[in-house]
Amino acid sequence: MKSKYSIFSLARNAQNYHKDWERAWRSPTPKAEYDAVIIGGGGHGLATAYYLAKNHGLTNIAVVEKGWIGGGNTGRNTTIIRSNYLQDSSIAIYELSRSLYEGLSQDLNYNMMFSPRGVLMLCQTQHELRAFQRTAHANRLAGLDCRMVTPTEVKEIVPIINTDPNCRYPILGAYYQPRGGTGRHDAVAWGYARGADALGVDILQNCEVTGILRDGGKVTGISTTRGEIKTKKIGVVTAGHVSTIMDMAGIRMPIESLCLQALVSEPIKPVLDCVVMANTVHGYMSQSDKGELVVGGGTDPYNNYSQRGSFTALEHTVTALVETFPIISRLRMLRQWGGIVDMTGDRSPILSKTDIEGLYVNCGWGTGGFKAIPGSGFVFADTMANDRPHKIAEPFGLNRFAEGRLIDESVAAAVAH
Amino acid sequence: MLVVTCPVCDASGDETDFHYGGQAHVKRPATTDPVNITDEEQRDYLFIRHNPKGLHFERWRCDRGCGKWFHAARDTMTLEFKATYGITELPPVELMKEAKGPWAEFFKKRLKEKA
Amino acid sequence: MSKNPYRLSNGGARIDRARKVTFSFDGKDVSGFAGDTLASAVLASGQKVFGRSFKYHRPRGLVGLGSEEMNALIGVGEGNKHEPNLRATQIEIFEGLSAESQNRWPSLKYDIGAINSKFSRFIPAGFYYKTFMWPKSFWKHVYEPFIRKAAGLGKAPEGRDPDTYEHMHIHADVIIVGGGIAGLAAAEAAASTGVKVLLCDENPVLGGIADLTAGMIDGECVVDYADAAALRLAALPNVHILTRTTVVGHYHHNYLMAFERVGDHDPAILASGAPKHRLWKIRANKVVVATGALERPIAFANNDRPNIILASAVRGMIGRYGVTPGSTGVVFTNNDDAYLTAFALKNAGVNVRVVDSRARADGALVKRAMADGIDVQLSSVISAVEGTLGVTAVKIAAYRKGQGRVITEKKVDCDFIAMSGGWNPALHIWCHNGGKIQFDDGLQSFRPKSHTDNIVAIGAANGTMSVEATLLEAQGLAKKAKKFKVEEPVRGALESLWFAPATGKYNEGNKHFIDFQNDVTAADLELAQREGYESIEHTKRYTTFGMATDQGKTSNLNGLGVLSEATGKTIPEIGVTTFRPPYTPYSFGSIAGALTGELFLPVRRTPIFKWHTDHGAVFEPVGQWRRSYTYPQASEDKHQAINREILCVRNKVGMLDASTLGKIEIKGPDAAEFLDRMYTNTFSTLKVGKCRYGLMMNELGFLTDDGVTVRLADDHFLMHTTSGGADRISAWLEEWLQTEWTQYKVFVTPVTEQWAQFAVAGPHARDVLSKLVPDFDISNEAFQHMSFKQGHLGGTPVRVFRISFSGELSYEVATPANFGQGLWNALMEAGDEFGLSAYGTEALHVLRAEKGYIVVGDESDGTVTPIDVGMEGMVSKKKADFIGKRSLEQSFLKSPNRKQLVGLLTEDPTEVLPDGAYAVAVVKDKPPMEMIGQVTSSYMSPTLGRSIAMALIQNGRARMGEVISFPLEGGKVMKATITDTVFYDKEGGRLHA
Amino acid sequence: MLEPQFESALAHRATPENLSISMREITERGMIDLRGLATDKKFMAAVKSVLGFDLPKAPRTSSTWGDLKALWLSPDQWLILCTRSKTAALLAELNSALGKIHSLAVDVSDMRSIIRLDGEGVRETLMKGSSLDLISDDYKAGTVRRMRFAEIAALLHVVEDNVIDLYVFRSYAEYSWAFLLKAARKGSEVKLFKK
Ligand SMILES: Cc1cc2nc3c(=O)[nH]c(=O)nc-3n(C[C@H](O)[C@H](O)[C@H](O)COP(=O)(O)OP(=O)(O)OC[C@H]3O[C@@H](n4cnc5c(N)ncnc54)[C@H](O)[C@@H]3O)c2cc1C
Ligand SMILES: NC(=O)c1ccc[n+]([C@@H]2O[C@H](COP(=O)([O-])OP(=O)(O)OC[C@H]3O[C@@H](n4cnc5c(N)ncnc54)[C@H](O)[C@@H]3O)[C@@H](O)[C@H]2O)c1
Ligand SMILES: Cc1cc2nc3c(=O)[nH]c(=O)nc-3n(C[C@H](O)[C@H](O)[C@H](O)COP(=O)(O)O)c2cc1C
Ligand SMILES: [Zn+2]
Repeated sequence: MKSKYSIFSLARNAQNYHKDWERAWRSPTPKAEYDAVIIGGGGHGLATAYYLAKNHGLTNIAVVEKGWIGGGNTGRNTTIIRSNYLQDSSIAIYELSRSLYEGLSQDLNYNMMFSPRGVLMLCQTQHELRAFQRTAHANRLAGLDCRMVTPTEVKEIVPIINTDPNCRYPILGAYYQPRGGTGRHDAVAWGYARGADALGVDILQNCEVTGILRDGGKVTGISTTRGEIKTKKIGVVTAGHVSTIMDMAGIRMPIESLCLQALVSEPIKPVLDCVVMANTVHGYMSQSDKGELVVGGGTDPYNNYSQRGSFTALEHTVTALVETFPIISRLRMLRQWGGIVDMTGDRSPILSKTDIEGLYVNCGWGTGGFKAIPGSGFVFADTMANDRPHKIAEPFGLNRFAEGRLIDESVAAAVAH
Repeated sequence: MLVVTCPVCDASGDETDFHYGGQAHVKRPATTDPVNITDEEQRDYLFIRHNPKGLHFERWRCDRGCGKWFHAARDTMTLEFKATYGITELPPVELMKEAKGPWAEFFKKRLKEKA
Repeated sequence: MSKNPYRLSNGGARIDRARKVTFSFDGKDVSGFAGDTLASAVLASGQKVFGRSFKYHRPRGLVGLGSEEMNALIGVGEGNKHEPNLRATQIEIFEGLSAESQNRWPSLKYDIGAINSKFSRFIPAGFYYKTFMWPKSFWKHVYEPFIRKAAGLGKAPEGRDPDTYEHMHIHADVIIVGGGIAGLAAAEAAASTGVKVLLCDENPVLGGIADLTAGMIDGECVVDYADAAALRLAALPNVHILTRTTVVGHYHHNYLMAFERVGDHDPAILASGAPKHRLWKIRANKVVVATGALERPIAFANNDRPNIILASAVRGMIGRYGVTPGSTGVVFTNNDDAYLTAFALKNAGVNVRVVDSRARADGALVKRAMADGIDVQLSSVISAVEGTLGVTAVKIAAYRKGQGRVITEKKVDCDFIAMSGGWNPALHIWCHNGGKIQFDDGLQSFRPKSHTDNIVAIGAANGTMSVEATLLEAQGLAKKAKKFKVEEPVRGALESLWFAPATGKYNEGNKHFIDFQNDVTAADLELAQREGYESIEHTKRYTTFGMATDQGKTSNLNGLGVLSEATGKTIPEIGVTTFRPPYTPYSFGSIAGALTGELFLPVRRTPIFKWHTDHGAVFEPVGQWRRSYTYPQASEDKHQAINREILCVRNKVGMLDASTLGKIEIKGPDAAEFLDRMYTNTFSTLKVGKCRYGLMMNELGFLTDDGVTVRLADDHFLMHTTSGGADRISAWLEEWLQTEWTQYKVFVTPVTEQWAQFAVAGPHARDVLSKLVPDFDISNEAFQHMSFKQGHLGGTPVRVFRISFSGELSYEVATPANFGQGLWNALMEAGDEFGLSAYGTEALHVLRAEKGYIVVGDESDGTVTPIDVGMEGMVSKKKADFIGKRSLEQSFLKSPNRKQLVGLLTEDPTEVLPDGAYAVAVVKDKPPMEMIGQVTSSYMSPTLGRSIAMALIQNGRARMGEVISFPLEGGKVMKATITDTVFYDKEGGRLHA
Repeated sequence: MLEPQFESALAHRATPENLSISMREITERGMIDLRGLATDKKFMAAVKSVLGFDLPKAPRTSSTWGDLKALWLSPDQWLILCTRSKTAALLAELNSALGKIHSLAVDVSDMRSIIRLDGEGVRETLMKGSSLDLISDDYKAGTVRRMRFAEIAALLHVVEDNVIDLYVFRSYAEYSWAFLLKAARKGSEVKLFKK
């Protein structure tokens, strides 16, 4: 068992200049065989491993990561956490996730800084207003704590916002989730890794999967850059790279990989203490604890694996935000980056068994899956352990695309971040 | 910001002067036989997409130029355009041969037909 | 003592001692000279502390000379003109400039936050991941607010930015990034071939560090060569030079962004109408990276004390501004270049000694120093620094590579340190778009290796540290290389020094800073390793090393060096983090450019827009259009106005500006068959001169658009689309024609904007038109519902469609846009006696709802089929194929439990169901409750004197008469009866009146 | 009232001041959008019989004949320019000449607003909102180019070295005008590669 993190352990270790801290997770050599292997050391993969071990007693398992854990989209997202989606099936998984976030730091004994500072989604056209009113009704009956707020309330919550009624898209109101917010993205990956490792899970970094081994309709293992590994259960959780992995198993996916960008400003003293999303003009912004403004926008339209996006996408977002928050005009962009997001045909995720026995897939979180990490890991672990979809995972099966049973959130005029 | 060149009017400009049209060579089953289409065929037509890391084949429209649709072969890692070709045409043979994974399967038949 | 004790009596190539400039720093006046930077002027005044550090709030002074500065971050200007986090070394002073230091309270000297450094031992890297977890609620309410207040650097400005910004595009055959001798020589070489050359440098003056570089080029010293080259280039017509312009990013296909500070250094320029900043969008055939090299500090105990400055920066302060950091200095180096600083100090009459960590140093410069009698101590390091707000003394200790702690040290008094740990090529631009790099043992640093783009690196940016070789590389851009005669000192080898040991078992009790701005020490990096954050990317994120506003320009390599010694891995094995744009931070304002306020996003105006404004219209955005929502008069509120407009249409006659409706001309032998493919219903059977309402699905089987299409001739149609759909649908038709049904002979021409179009609706509609003496028969018999006529009204050419979206007798009159306002006025006049008034989109929505007409986007939301909204009859059974047909067969779209469109009548007729309210199967006292459908449109109908609504309800059509419940906020439950959707004039008599 | 009342999109805009170039709306021009296949000899001949000259086939070029101009828009689309008052007659002639030939000719005189930009620096002014290399030789007099301008679609016609007509859809006229007022502001001039 790992020594517990606390103010006391900090003080104790300070005595000898922090020379005695142990590793947050081991760096084991791959075993020849595991009971289950998770491909992809992002938030979803690590959470899946953690819950497989914690809730289902599967501890002889490995997370296989081609690079460094959390180096994918989990490490490059704008960390918005909310659950006020429109469709019942979406609400179910995102709210399970959000509520798990509430206690995650304590559960993992790793402060991932869940900050329920509130998420405001602006209504800037009649149509958007009506769409969010509808969402508000649906969410209330589903039991979510959310409400519509007036332009005046918006101004109180976010004093720096432009509420000029004559501006291009005046703010007609906003949809507000007070217990939505942000979290420390890296810490989510590291916390789950440390938690899983403590339960015996092997986290294999710098280990790229190059093939899925099969015997007829069954999986038997994987080949990796660190050798072959036998296993009867494989969970593919590789986001932007899911198509390439599933191709190895001969399964074609309803997925396209696009580049989504984000950027941060230079750090400044606090000016914004909630998350603001302006979907009509395609921009959203929050301020991190370190002080930088964290900004995200839309994707480039074309397939892209380069983790570098087009300047225009970023330019449109910034232009929109300068109009929404005029004071940022004289602030400066510090860094921009991109991530490869896995977009499905209906923009909703896939949590599914496949036609191949022992092969499961968790992907399609696209631009909005950070908020879903705990919930997704929770139900996907259950799905893998019991070889049947967890109730909450069921609507997200691959079969929905042949049945026309799409889960379309764009209906709510909301972007999925 | 990519530079795209239209094979129809030879105008070349920023990607924002063009419109991206998704994967190329997707067959619409109903056009040839509206009656016998399985749910799976319809799913493949609507949702299943080639998503290669590397050489990809796609559709673009010369939005701010001649307004015509065309095909392009582009590398999704370097984002370099390898070729553009007519909207009713197949890619240059050498690119069909270069293609990997699902694209290779797709072009195998076409190459046979050509040969 | 003079006001500027550290201003040397002479020297200072960049300042004009004749022009005195006064500005304020932290409230007190400072005087400098034209050409000074804020850094040089303040340093001259004897002030050493410029700011406080991020985490420990330690006092910090200058380190650099230019954009690499990481400590001296300054706030400039006040109120809505305030700009935080500017580098003192880049701020050019002007009369009246007001500046302030940051991240300290109450003052630089006494900063409360500094207690953090007392606790520093308890708050190593990542400490916050290990604590602040109890009690749970404290993170949000106690810990986080505290951390947030402490963090952050400068403060944001207040209010809207009063200055302007703009973009500019430029295309060049060659762009040269960096105007040092490498860039200058390359520009001349490239220009000589006649191609278009763009040369950008972030500094006000070209030449880079030519003035800090020893040597002679063709008999003149390096800086004179640079100045002359700059003049020659300025005269060439094929060369465009941008100074004060930082190339911030290199993107795909040789697209680059450059940030020009147009007016920052001189308010007069802004006053003349120039933008504050200009963002250059550059498209280049070839990119030349001549971005030079950045000097690195050395990690020694308390190396962050004020007045510990990079050797080249000290040299620059003396040479450029005639300023010295102090009167007694120690040069601490591991390479020859820093000896140039020792000479500069000596020449300026400043006491100087050299501490060199190398055992063997026999370069020409070292020899000269010894010959000149400068005290040079080899095999030595600085093991300790005394002083807090400045340097008072250093301790010097003997050093062997790889040795542990220091035992004996010798104290030497001094008031500043000039350090040089070697030079790192500035690889940012090279790497932004995926350039590969390699480790160079000579430099103990990375240099460019390979790239897939058309890009080269030259000079110091390429790791080429000799002038001669630099000039040679530049000749690569010429057709035939130019020969230069270069003399320069032969340099001895550099010896890496990643960590200068101090006393104490773990060198404890002092800090070796690696990342100054984020307060990351060598110990923090080692801790990250111990805890398993081994990947350099993990180390970076765990310690925030390299994540500050300087992005680790000067510190990253030192970090790698420390990690390499801690882990035994080589530096290349450890690897580097990703270089990302921008090279230095730049303003959001410049990214937005001109597109703020009214230019942010275009507003589309109809020909009647001005009239609407003049008549008090309240607008609503529809796509990019602005449409009149309603026209409140004198005392009316919106609702009264809307009701008046509705009743006016029902009882008299109203007029709506429908110009935004999409209009598309479609012509060709196959036009009819083509329309049959596009619409769910059939158009090949439509008679010439007749109109038909059509529905469009997307391939998923969901409603996307609707509208009335007219057959103008056998092979010629005019299609109307929704206002929002106009552009999308015409592009869509083109797409199908070009990509799927290429055999069709059909032309499609969108003509939306050619026409102003008005709906004249109400019992008196015909009377109004008649008054304008139409030259066509508009009698009910001759001009029936759903038919079309062309002619003149009041002498104005018109197309008239007898169609109705209000359920009243109604004509849509279209006239060429420039006649629109005239005809509108004429109709208003003609209608006066019948009580004609304008109505807006909201009245329109109520009118159509009373008739049960759907609005795509209200009744449908992208997941709704024509069958769901009860239009099965309009989905052809006969046609073999049309867009979306097959998807209707998917099991889920056929499911009996789908939501179907129904009408709703509330139990209490005075109550209006809220838009989007959900009905539930069973009302429970608290959620969750099972939802069975939602309201799509809901209004108080003045016509019927009661509320009406439409809703999509599971299996609704089978539930006519059933009463369903809508639990609302605050526990209230509204009940409503399911009816059909037509609430008014079910027989449709009024249409045909 | 039996006379149609004419009012252009920018009628109420005053002549701008304090600009580095001059700028005005052109209203007296008629426009016909003509669709047909350049490869269809009958079509090309029929059109020539009316216009008196061949439709330009080369991308981005235009041909002129007296007060008639034809601007290339696409291999199967041209914009015919004439005096506004003669548009209806010309359209009628075209249609009768074209008869059953597969084609589509529409009077679009009111669909676009035309802004005439005149003076030293027009190209640079436009380059503040267009990514095209307007100072290059590709944009000699006579050149026609559709482009993205600021946030909208526009059509550009180089009349002379320093004279350019900018065609924008009528509803965007005000936006384009406002953008140009800002871009051409005195004091913000940019000269590219000019000494
Ligand atoms: C710019 C940006 C902003 C975003 N903003 C938000 C937001 O505000 N809120 C929100 O909820 N979501 C947001 N998202 C989405 C969110 O980041 C992702 O949905 C989520 O992180 C996905 O996590 P993951 O574990 O599935 O994928 P990842 O974190 O990408 O992990 C997948 C892992 O698989 C590994 N892998 C790939 N191929 C292989 C292989 N062959 N072998 C082994 N390993 C492999 C990768 O290296 C990677 O580490 C954003 C995304 C981006 C890019
Ligand atoms: N021996 C040594 O240790 C040493 C070290 C450094 C330089 N030198 C000598 O000095 C010469 C330096 O000449 P050089 O021209 O290569 O470098 P330089 O430093 O003289 O010039 C580079 C210029 O590029 C600018 N710049 C950097 N990034 C930029 C960007 N993104 N946008 C705009 N401008 C940018 C810098 O501000 C600088 O003005 C070398 O050839 C060498 O001879 C020697
Ligand atoms: C929420 C968030 C905040 C960030 N803040 C900073 C920051 O303050 N400074 C910084 O240099 N990078 C910051 N980054 C960006 C990272 O440095 C890095 O660019 C990002 O994780 C993508 O990785 P890559 O650039 O190595 O590909 C931040 C990233 C995220 C997701
Ligand atoms: Zn084209």
